[in-house]
Amino acid sequence: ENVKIALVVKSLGNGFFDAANKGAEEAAKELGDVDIIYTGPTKATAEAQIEVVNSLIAQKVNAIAISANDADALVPVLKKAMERGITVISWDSGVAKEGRQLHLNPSDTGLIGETIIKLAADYLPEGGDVAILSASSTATNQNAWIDAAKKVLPEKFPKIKLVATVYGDDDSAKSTDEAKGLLKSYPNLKAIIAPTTVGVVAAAQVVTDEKLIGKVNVTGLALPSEFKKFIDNGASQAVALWNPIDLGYSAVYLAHDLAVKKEEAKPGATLSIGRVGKVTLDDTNSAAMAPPFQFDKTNIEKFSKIY
Amino acid sequence: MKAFLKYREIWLAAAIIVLVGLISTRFPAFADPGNLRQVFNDTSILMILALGQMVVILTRSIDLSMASNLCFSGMVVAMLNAAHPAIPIPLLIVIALAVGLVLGAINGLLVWRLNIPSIVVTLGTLTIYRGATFVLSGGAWVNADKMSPDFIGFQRAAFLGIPVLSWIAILVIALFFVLMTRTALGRSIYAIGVNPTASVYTGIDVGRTKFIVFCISGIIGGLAGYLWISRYVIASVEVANGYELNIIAACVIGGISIAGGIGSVGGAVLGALFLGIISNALPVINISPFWQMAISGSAIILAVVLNARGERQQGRIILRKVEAA
Amino acid sequence: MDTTAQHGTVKEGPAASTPRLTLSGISKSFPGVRALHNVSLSLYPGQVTALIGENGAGKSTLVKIMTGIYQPDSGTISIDDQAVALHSAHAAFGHGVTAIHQETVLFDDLSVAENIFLGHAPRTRLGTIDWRTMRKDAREVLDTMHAGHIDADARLKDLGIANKHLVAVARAMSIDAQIVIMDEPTAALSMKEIEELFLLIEFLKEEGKAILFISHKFDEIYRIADRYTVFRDGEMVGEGLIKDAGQSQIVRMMVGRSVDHIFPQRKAEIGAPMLSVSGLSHPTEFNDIGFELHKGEILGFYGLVGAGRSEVMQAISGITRTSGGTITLEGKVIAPKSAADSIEAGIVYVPEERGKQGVVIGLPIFQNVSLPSLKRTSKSGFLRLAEEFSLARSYTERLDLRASSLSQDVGTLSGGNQQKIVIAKWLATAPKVIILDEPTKGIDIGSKAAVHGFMAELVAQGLSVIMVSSELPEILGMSDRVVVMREGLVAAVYDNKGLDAETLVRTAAGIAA
Amino acid sequence: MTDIPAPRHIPDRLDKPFRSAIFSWEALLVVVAIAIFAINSFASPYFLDPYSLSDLTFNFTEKGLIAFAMALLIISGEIDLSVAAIIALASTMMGMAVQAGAGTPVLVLIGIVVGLGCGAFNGLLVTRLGLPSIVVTIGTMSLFRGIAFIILGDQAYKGYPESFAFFGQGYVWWVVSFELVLFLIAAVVYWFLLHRTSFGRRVFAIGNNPVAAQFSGVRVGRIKFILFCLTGLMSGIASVLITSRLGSTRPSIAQGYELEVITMVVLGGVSILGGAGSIVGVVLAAFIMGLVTFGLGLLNVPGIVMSIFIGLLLIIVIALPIVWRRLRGSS
Ligand SMILES: Nc1ncnc2c1ncn2[C@@H]1O[C@H](COP(=O)(O)OP(=O)(O)OP(=O)(O)O)[C@@H](O)[C@H]1O
Ligand SMILES: Nc1ncnc2c1ncn2[C@@H]1O[C@H](COP(=O)(O)OP(=O)(O)OP(=O)(O)O)[C@@H](O)[C@H]1O
Ligand SMILES: [Mg+2]
Ligand SMILES: [Mg+2]
Repeated sequence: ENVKIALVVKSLGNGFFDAANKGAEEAAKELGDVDIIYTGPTKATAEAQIEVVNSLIAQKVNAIAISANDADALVPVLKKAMERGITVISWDSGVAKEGRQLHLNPSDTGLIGETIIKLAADYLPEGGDVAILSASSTATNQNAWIDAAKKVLPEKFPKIKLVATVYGDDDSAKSTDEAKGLLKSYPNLKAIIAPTTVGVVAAAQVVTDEKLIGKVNVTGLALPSEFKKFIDNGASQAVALWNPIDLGYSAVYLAHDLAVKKEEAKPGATLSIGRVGKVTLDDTNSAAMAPPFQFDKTNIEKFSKIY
Repeated sequence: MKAFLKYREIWLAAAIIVLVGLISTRFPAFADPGNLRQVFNDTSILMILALGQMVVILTRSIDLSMASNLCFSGMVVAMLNAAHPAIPIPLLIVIALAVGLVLGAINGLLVWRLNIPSIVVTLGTLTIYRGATFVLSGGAWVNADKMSPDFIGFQRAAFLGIPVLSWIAILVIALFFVLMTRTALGRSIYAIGVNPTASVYTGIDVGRTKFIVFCISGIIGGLAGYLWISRYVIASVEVANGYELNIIAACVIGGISIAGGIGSVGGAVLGALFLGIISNALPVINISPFWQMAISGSAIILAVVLNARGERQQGRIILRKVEAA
Repeated sequence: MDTTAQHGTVKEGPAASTPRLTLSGISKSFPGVRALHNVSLSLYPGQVTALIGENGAGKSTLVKIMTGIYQPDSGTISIDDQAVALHSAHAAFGHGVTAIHQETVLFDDLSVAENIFLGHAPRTRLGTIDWRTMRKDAREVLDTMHAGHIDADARLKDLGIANKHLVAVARAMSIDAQIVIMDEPTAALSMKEIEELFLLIEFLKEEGKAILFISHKFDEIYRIADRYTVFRDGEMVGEGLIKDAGQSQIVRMMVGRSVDHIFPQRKAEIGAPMLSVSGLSHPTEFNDIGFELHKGEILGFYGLVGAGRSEVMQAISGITRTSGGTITLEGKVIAPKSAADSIEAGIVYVPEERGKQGVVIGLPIFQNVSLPSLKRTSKSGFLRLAEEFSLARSYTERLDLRASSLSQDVGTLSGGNQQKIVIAKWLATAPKVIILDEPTKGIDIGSKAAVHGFMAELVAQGLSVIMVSSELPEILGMSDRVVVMREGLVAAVYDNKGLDAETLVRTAAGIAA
Repeated sequence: MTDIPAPRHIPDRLDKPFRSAIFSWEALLVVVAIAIFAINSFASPYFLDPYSLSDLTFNFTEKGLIAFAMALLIISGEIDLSVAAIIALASTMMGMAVQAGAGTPVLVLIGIVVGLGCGAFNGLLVTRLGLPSIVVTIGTMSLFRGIAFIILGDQAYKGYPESFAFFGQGYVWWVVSFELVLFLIAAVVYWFLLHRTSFGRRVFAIGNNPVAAQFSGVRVGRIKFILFCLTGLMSGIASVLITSRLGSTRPSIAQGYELEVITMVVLGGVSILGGAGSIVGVVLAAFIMGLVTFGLGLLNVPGIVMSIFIGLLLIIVIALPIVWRRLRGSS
């Protein structure tokens, strides 16, 4: 009997997660005895994700690897899953410590926070006003990155002034409105930082529409395939992201190792993630996969064909 | 009564002016003609949708499926555009209208032929149409990347200094104005709302008129589908999720009576504009976005209270001396 | 216009020419009810045919078939000897059939002109509605009807009820219909408006229209009709020229027995004051209303429609808020804030608009009857069905209700039978004072007698009754005293001894004697 | 006096209980429920498992609790679209109380009282000012959730006491959850209230003809107010359950629940126009919706595709009796 590993995502249809699924399938093939169940709600809410997890528990899957819509709300149901003998890990967007055996960060939180500011600062030698357009106000990972960014600002980028943080809820219409509001309220705005693949596209489109290319730089985390256009037209100088394929691959690899090889997830443990390398768990049982990777005019063409 | 109706719209217009005034005390540039033009443009889609919803509400029905229709039609044209960028935009718009019409006609047929209350029918199709979008697209999004420059650029092109999107809204407003005040269909729509039984006795085919009304809101949904997708340059299953309530809220603020028969094109447009201004203004006057929801909620409640005040019947006056006084 | 008609002489119509409209073998059933069975009817140009029958005989159903609202199960309709199919109200118009229906059915929020022309408005060359021509035409139609005082631009809801009826007639005229049907057009009108309506009917006769006139009032029928057709239980049981038939003959056909409607004789045993009202006022509807009602008394309230009688009664029963005045019941001042309060205190109001205020369509008969008495039929909030059934049975059977079971939806009853339910439900609360607003509006002669008999019984048991009525014979026949209201004020109070109709009409209309 | 012949006897009811039971709405729902249950058991080997069946109930218990009160409200001719927003606001208030160190009993009390308060607010607007409820509650829906957003912003409340977890996660006996028990108790209570008390009778009367009901001595305003309060109360209770089940509060909690609750009520045969409906129907509809979503979930069908099934089910189940009547009528 094959090992059933469920890859639960925040919402279906998102190109980022579809890419992660590719990686998951790749890992499954490599591991041989694994069936992947790629699932998630269509609307990115915790309640909907709980129903999905409940049905996975009923199907007696061997492992659940989840990118959570809410760090806390999913804890009870994931605990129940663990009680029924299911291996639970979180990846990408984490779950509080009690609700999973380990969490795989796509990258180091502090590093991401620093990177998104650096992406803006690199093109603002004189400094200036920047604003953040985030996803939903409840998104765990975005909030962690923004906190990290705020922390490094005073020491490393004293000339950069963060004037506002707004939320587009990963909804393109809302993100568009918020981006427009930013441009109106802060006429001196030099950059919009959107650490979310939906928000960054919306912001870049707004900057293009308002003919502010060259005046306002859009940056943040973006999928090259979705974002190439805005690097090409100059609305954005550079964005960053990690490789979602690797992320999906690693998540499945870890879940498999915990479920089948009965590896133990404990602080300090070092676990293998196949072709991607090795990770070491910190004292919250979290690990970071790889540093974020930067895309600009020089390489976007190539990567837009991959993910 | 005619004068009274105008009265109501004048009130709403006054409220809007006051609102703009208040905002410009905190953010002077808001009242610039250029900015107001942009607010109009930003609100165009909501205005168009509110007009489509208005004709439905006037007949004592409701269309909860408009946002889902928008989502589905938008996805169809986005996918078509992605697959065949050569299809000219006018043809795509016609396709969007046609798809919207079909979805509207399904609602209309169920309401007309099976006599199911419209709120039930459209509560059902609300989820069905959105689900169908998922099935159609396999859940995948269509991104800016896959859309042709014309697809995105059409509504942004300026004509006489005003974007095409705004022109489309103006055209739709004009069409609805003629429809509601100058055509037999428009008058039948009012009559049905005022008194459905009397309408039957008057020879109006109530069922068929409701069918037509749903077709209209369907077409509007289709049009808004294209406009929405090309404006926000992403087509996904979540497009305009929950937006049906904004559309209804715009109608309500515009003084369209949910009990049917009362309301006007001007009201719907102003109602949409009111909501548009609020959502436009909040970010610029530095009110935390978290206040936005509570503020628009309060605005809706206030508008209903005021409208109800206006609608409240004076009662017929029997006493001479009161009449004289 | 022929002035002789105004004096109530019936002209011999054009000698039984060919009928304009003929119905033959029409049958129509509703689930569980055979409303019409193989009925026939002919309407002749320039003649008024009266359609007569008990409540539920099928009159309104026939009207709806003739106007395309219902489709008959079988039978044929021909107009000018041509068989026609009336699929919809629109098709009926096309064949020149128009109706003023039993319930006033027009559009309150639309203008008078639009009410007249909705569905056949004049168009511009572009095909859009020509508002200017429409207003002009509306004014013309109203003028030809001597109703020029009605403003074509006014909203219908701002008109008085009589004027609304005139608008309904104007609509019928504007369609240039050859066949005009009027289903109880006088039920909501008082003397003055009825006279105006009769003038109009005469006018229509002159124009050669074929008219069907439905009414339960024999004086009207004898006044205006040329021919009659009688229905009983959905079948046609007689027809002929009205001048050849006596009233008792027609009534016998109608109910299958003889009914001689004489108002019940009562020994006036009027006791102590029961209810006294003084200074009762309302900002817009009435002012300084005062009267006294005694135990065992029937107090009539007369006035023209719109005089404000109903509003006063609704204020006494807590439905309308007052701006001043006191109500005293058995020496205790009461201030009911809702119908519930007044019912508890022992005053019940039987409203006049049965469809809107009286019956709860959608609920079965027994639940309608028990609704105001739920406190008595239930026990600490829990329902007791047996109590409800027995309560409903005792009152409906006394009123000779025609229904197949007590669990039948009241919506399936005819108008008159619904009225019986309305009366039954408030009687069942065992009140001290009962206010009946137009209690016999739209009910047939047999049931009318039953209601009157019942009222007599009630006062004999020591109840006090207020009867609001616009029917003079009823007022004169039943009341001990009569309060006349005019424009929101009490115009006079008369003792009903040797009181004559003329005094009442003059007082109500404000014409000095 | 006129001779009135002996009164005709009118029977209580025309006896067709068997026929009417067979063609009743509830019977249709029972058939649908059994069919779906059977299909589920065939389609997935995991379905017929006590733990699965127990988990299944969580898909509808909270919404179902609100649906009972909503059913009464809709029967009376009103509607409440703000129920999900009430959940969010009540949950937020509970979260604030937790921060202030409140214990479980206080939390439950706060959830219920806030729900009741929101319901009363809706009720006042509708009955006192005579506003249409659909519009009022579209407004309060934004207002209530908006307040939750103002308070919480991008934060979350957590740290609910251990004992608080029982309401949404606890089991009374074996696999029978506390939520399920509460749902069944509420079903019985509401059944009595609607079908066996004079209050329920008045609710039906109001839904069919509010004016006539008022003239008949029914205190229409008061009853509607009570119904809004009940709906708020049930939303408050649901809020306690959901908050306990999630163990945390976000302002976006329970988003979109209002339409699911209304779908449940309508599927249960309650007339959206008011005046008709039954609690048994609502219970069956709750089970059906739970069965459909859970069954399809076992097959890993995405939620949005399930919603197609729910939408179709809604329209088909409502259309069936109409089509059936028409077919019978024409033959
Ligand atoms: N829509 C309907 N559904 C079921 N039964 C109906 C319907 N309409 C009328 N009926 C029944 O048909 C019969 C005839 O009703 P109709 O309204 O034609 O009587 P009517 O002669 O106009 O009485 P009234 O003098 O009281 O107005 C009655 O028994 C009535 O209950
Ligand atoms: N302007 C109007 N518009 C609509 N309906 C009216 C109007 N005037 C009168 N009516 C209706 O006509 C009927 C009688 O009117 P109203 O109640 O004012 O008369 P009344 O003198 O109080 O009593 P009643 O005619 O009942 O004996 C009622 O059904 C009322 O609703
Ligand atoms: Mg009739
Ligand atoms: Mg009256």
